[in-house]
Amino acid sequence: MSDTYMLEATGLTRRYGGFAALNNVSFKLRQGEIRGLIGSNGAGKSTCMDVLTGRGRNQQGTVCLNGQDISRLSERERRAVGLSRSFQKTNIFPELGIRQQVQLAARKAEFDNTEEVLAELSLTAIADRTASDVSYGDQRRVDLALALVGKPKLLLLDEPAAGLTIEESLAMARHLRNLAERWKLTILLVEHDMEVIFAICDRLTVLHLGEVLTEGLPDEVRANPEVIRAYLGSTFA
Amino acid sequence: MRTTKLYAGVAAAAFLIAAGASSAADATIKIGVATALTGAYGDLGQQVKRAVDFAVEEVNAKGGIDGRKVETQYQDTQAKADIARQQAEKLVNDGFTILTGSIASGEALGIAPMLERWDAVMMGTVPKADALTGAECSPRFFRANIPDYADAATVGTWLKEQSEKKWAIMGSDTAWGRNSGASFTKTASGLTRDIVAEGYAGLGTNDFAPYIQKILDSGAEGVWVALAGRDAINFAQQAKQFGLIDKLKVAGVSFVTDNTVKTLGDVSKGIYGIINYSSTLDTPANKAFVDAWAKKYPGTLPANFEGETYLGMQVLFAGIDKADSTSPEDIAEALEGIETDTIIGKISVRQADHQFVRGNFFGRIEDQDGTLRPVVATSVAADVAMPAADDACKL
Amino acid sequence: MLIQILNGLVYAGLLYIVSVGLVLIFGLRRVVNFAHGGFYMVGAYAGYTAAMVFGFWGGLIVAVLVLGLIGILLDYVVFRPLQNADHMVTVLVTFGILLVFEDVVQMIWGADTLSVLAPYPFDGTVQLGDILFPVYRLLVIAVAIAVALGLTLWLRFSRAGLYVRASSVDALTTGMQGVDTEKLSLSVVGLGTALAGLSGVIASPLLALSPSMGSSILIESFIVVVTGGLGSFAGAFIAALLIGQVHNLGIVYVPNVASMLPLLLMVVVLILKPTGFARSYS
Amino acid sequence: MSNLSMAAAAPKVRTSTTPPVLVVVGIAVALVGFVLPWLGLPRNILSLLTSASMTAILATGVGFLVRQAGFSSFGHAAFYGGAAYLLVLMSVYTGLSGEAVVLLAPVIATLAAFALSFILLRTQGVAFSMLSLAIAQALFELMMRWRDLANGEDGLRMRLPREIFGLKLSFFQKADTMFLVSWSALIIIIVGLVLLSRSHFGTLTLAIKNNEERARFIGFRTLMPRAAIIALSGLIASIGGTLFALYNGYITPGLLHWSLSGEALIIAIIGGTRSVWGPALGAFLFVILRDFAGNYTTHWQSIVGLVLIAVVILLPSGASGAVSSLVNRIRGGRDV
Amino acid sequence: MSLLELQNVHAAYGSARVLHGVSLKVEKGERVALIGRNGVGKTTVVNTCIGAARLTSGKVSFMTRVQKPIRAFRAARSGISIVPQGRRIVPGLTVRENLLLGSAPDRKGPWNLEAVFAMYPILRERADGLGTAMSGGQQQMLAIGRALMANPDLLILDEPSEGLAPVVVDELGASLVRLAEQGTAILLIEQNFGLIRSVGDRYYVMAKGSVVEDGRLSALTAEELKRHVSV
Repeated sequence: MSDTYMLEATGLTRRYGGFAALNNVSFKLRQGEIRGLIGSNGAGKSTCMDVLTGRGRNQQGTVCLNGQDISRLSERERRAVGLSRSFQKTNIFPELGIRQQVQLAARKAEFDNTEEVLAELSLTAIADRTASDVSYGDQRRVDLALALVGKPKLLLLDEPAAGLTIEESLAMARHLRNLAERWKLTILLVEHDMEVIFAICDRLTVLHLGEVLTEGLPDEVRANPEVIRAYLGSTFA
Repeated sequence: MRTTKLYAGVAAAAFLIAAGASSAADATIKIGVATALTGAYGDLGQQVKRAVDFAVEEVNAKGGIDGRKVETQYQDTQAKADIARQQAEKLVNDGFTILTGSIASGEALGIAPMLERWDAVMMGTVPKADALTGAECSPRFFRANIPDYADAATVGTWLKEQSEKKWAIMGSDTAWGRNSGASFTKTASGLTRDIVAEGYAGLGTNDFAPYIQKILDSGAEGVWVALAGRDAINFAQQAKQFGLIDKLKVAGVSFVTDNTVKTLGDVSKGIYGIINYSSTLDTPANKAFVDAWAKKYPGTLPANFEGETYLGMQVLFAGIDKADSTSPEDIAEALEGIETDTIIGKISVRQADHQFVRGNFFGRIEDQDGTLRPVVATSVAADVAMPAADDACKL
Repeated sequence: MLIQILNGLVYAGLLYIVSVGLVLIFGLRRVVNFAHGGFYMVGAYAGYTAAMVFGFWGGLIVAVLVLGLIGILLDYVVFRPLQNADHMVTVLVTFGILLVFEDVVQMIWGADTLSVLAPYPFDGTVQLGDILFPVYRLLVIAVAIAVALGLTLWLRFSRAGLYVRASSVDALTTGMQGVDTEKLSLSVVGLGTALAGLSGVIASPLLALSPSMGSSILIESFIVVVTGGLGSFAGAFIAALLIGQVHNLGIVYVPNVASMLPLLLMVVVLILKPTGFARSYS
Repeated sequence: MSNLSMAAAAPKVRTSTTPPVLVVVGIAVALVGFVLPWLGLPRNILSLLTSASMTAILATGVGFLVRQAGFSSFGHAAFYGGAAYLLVLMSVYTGLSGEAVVLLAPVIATLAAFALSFILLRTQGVAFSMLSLAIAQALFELMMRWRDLANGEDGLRMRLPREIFGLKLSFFQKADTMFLVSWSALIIIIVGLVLLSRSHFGTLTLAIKNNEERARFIGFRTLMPRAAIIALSGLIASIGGTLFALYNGYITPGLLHWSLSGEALIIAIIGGTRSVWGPALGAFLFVILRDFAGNYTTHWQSIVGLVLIAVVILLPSGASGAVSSLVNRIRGGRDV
Repeated sequence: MSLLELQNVHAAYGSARVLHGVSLKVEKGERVALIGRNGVGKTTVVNTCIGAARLTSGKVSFMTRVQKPIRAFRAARSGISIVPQGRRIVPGLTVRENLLLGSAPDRKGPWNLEAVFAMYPILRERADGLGTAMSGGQQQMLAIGRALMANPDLLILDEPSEGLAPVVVDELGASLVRLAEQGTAILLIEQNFGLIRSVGDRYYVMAKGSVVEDGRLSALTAEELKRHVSV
């Protein structure tokens, strides 16, 4: 049963002092699924990403990738078994050339699709420039490229469309959808831009105050009164 | 860009060649002084410089040596052995093949083995390490001052007249400090004195209180101090505050020099010590020297290292005169076994190890003519003061 | 033994006054100030010269004021313009200042060592049990305690102290509360260098004055600051106490390795806890 | 976001923006070095250049660590002086052949650097600098205090056979011949480091320096590469120290003192750490400046201090950065 | 009199340009909402006012005085208090100290330690504990309390609802309304449209680093507002 799921997260928890940034969060992703992880600022989305990828200390819960328990693996080892992520705050190598760093990221992955990824993200023309020299939008795409290259099994994307225009966001959404199908990616996507979310996600998980508020198809979630209340506030809705 | 670089290169080369050419003339006697003009021993280097300047001016005023004027060039070593070696080599390359000026023994120990290869000769006037005229002796190195092991003989002469039975040693944790401590221990045990405490502090120690307390706790009646420069002053000042200087008999080597006395003032009064040279020496030659010194450097008297350096210069000039040559090899040969009059009397240069055979002195800091200064109390004749040459030296 | 512990306290006190100035400057400017050793030295020399006119205590006040001004100038001319540069750049500039200061001091006061007598009425000794102890040494301990106490009270209970603590952790937020953090840095760097001047004068009856005195205490105070945790006052206090004792007792019991003990202590502390004893202001 | 641009630009890794002109100039400078001893230069100039090239090797090691790992070491004298001490101590106390002694000294120093790196890597930034300073200073104190072994501050004389590697020992102690040795070593090291910085290892370590965390997230170990960089930097410094001991035949604890480490770091920064060759350039400038100043004044310390302040403030990327941008400007290119 | 005015402000972080011409104005006693999606530059507007982002062109004025150069402390001294994004409680300081940090001795008004404690009793309970040891909601109260300690004429709040439970957001909204009624002007940067609705009066919408629309919130339908903030 479990091997039909690409990702099984059970009881993810992280506390800072007495404050639980993430409290007993569980969900499962099927192979090839694109899952949206939504919630207001501070709901625990990025923390959830961190726990899934083994970033930082004090975490509880189990993470299974394709049936294999990877909870005890380091970030590096998780990448090696096919778990890759992008970051909300641009997290690249400023002194390296763009192609250079994407190639570097490809090196430890299953196979090198650097040029394809660069082209897909419209980075080919600027691929020889140093990352710190290009614009913020380009740097965001470099971050994404670092995660995408090498065809990981599971891709965690933290706000890939942040800072992009509506058109760019939607274009990116289409590309993600395309890539996921072509490369058989499973994607967990944190995003604020609901248009992106509704454009590509198969299912949504809603986090609120570090806990799962609800989970379901996009339309169900959109209509869920609890979700509306969490975002709108009760008395002022 | 390439052209700019080319011009720079040509200019540099022209400059270099011009600099090299100046060393061609050899009518003068060229003395290279590689000494510590700055750094921890900067004050000693300045003393050496004053003495060399004085000696050279004096000899040139008399028309030079055999009609040849003496010329000097200075290089700063910061008392660091590696820099000293580089600076000495630089002087030699510029034609200044008669070297002097080392302060720290390490400087001289680094230079001495190179002298033959450089075809240079060196006169040491400050470094006291035994090895310089022992295991590491060189056919081209001569020493005017008194090595550590020789101070012991002078100490013995003084110590046997002292009633104190229990002694402590406060030394610098350097070769000469350790050597001095060891030779004091040997002398003391030969005279049935006990060493009840020993402390060796690193160069540049700030706080001597733990050492002082250890000495006080040991019940010592006297303390032998082998500290120099800033360390000596730090120790003396702090020892005074702890009452050690008033309570115990204090004696030492390089501890109370003219310079430390100047700095310490009353604190230093009554401290005994080996005096390798003192301006109070009562010889006509010395009196003349002291007078002439006061003319060139008004208001000052020649200090310990100034006197010793001048002494070395006197013998060196005599050697050059005897050699009638500016060739370092000839000068070295002439210096071997030379006997000449100096400010402290007749001196001979021992063939076996190139050490000056000379008298040594013991004295104490006293108020003389209203100023505190080291005053000679015991003179030790050369045959007692300078033990036989070290067998380890093979020339 | 008791006397040796007391001696350890004297040395610790001196180290503390030097180090705490470094801590203040590091807190606000994130700079490891190599020039601090130079300030300590200049303080001693300035005090020495001013003492000839104004006496020891007058000299002390002059030195503290002069060094405070130098610090303000340093912050204005060096630290502020370089605050967005790489920290290593600023560190190297302070290193350059140290080199220049050593040379200038030698130019003005010469290479000879100078000494200063303990001022009346602290020039005598006091009977502690059956041992005589110099009163001046007790004064050094007292001054160190006064500085520690004064700084602690100032930092804990005064408005300016609150600003200093806040600014050293989060200058921007502190600025948002209406605190002119640039002006604050100016005065705190001035205070830090004034403390270097104070320590120089306080040290002068204990230690001989020479142009190299600055670099000889600099490394030891770095050890204190780093062992205590960069930017931590309490950490510096504890580290100075510990290193003072390790240093002194080391000389008494293991003289051959004594000089290595503070270094090894720092290495061990950094291995166990890379941030030193403390993390930030505490 | 189109695939059209895919055909553009063939994949080519370019680490730095070194203009080809500079490469040509570099090769020319390297070659000029080899003919210097035959130009009849005054011996002083040659011996100055010989010590400068040893300092250059040390500074290259320090600068490489800054460039490739972002660590400012205040303790590289431990490797430089450590190798020199190892060489001399082995020559005095062991019966090893001269060749073995000369080769073992840097090897042992490098192994020590590798072992120490695991302690050093627990820290970063200022703490790294201070920890490296403490370790080096502890070695200094050890050699200072362990008199029976190393003769304290008076230092030790090397005792090697009259011939090593089939050459007379004096070959290594005369400036005109030793210059060739140390210059070759410097050139080999610089060329090696340039190649290394363009290799995968160079890219990886630069990536780790830039962003250690992301390097882990793209699947790399980050401890070992950094340890290797520290060891390599230690190796370079220890080669400099080995040559120094061989050339001088005499060593003192000054070679281990923190002021030498500080000087090496200053030199590296003056020269500029963005390029591999910057620190070496800095070393030649520094040594020549100090010598020049020393000939005319005892205030070389002030001069060095003021030059340091001026360079650091006016040329943030050091002398090499200034040279690079000058070359670029002359070529009419971008000011990088 | 306008308390805060930005005229055609362009601003950047390093070389990354973020604001491309922002003009806005807050008058005495006004309640203004600055809305827009994540990443459009709302926080950069605040950062520009405190010098944390670099003003490349345009003018920033506090109390009609043009600021040049812009320094964080001048905003506070001109009566503008900021509740920054992420609260920025100063580590190592107690709750009381964090509050005292905000007080401005030369500005008179109803707010002092007692008044803040009265409004948020939990802060009194935790007064001597570390500010950073409290929960997100409590920290938000502390940040607001700290800003009020200066008795500001204008309170700028950057996403105060972030990470708060709905019930807490409701309370927050109510207390902001009370403040506004006492005469404090408010500039609210928010995505929670419940909060925007309850507190705001006028609004500016930002997109891609510039202000694209402004008006009265009462003229905006819930759907329109939702589109502007998209959660």
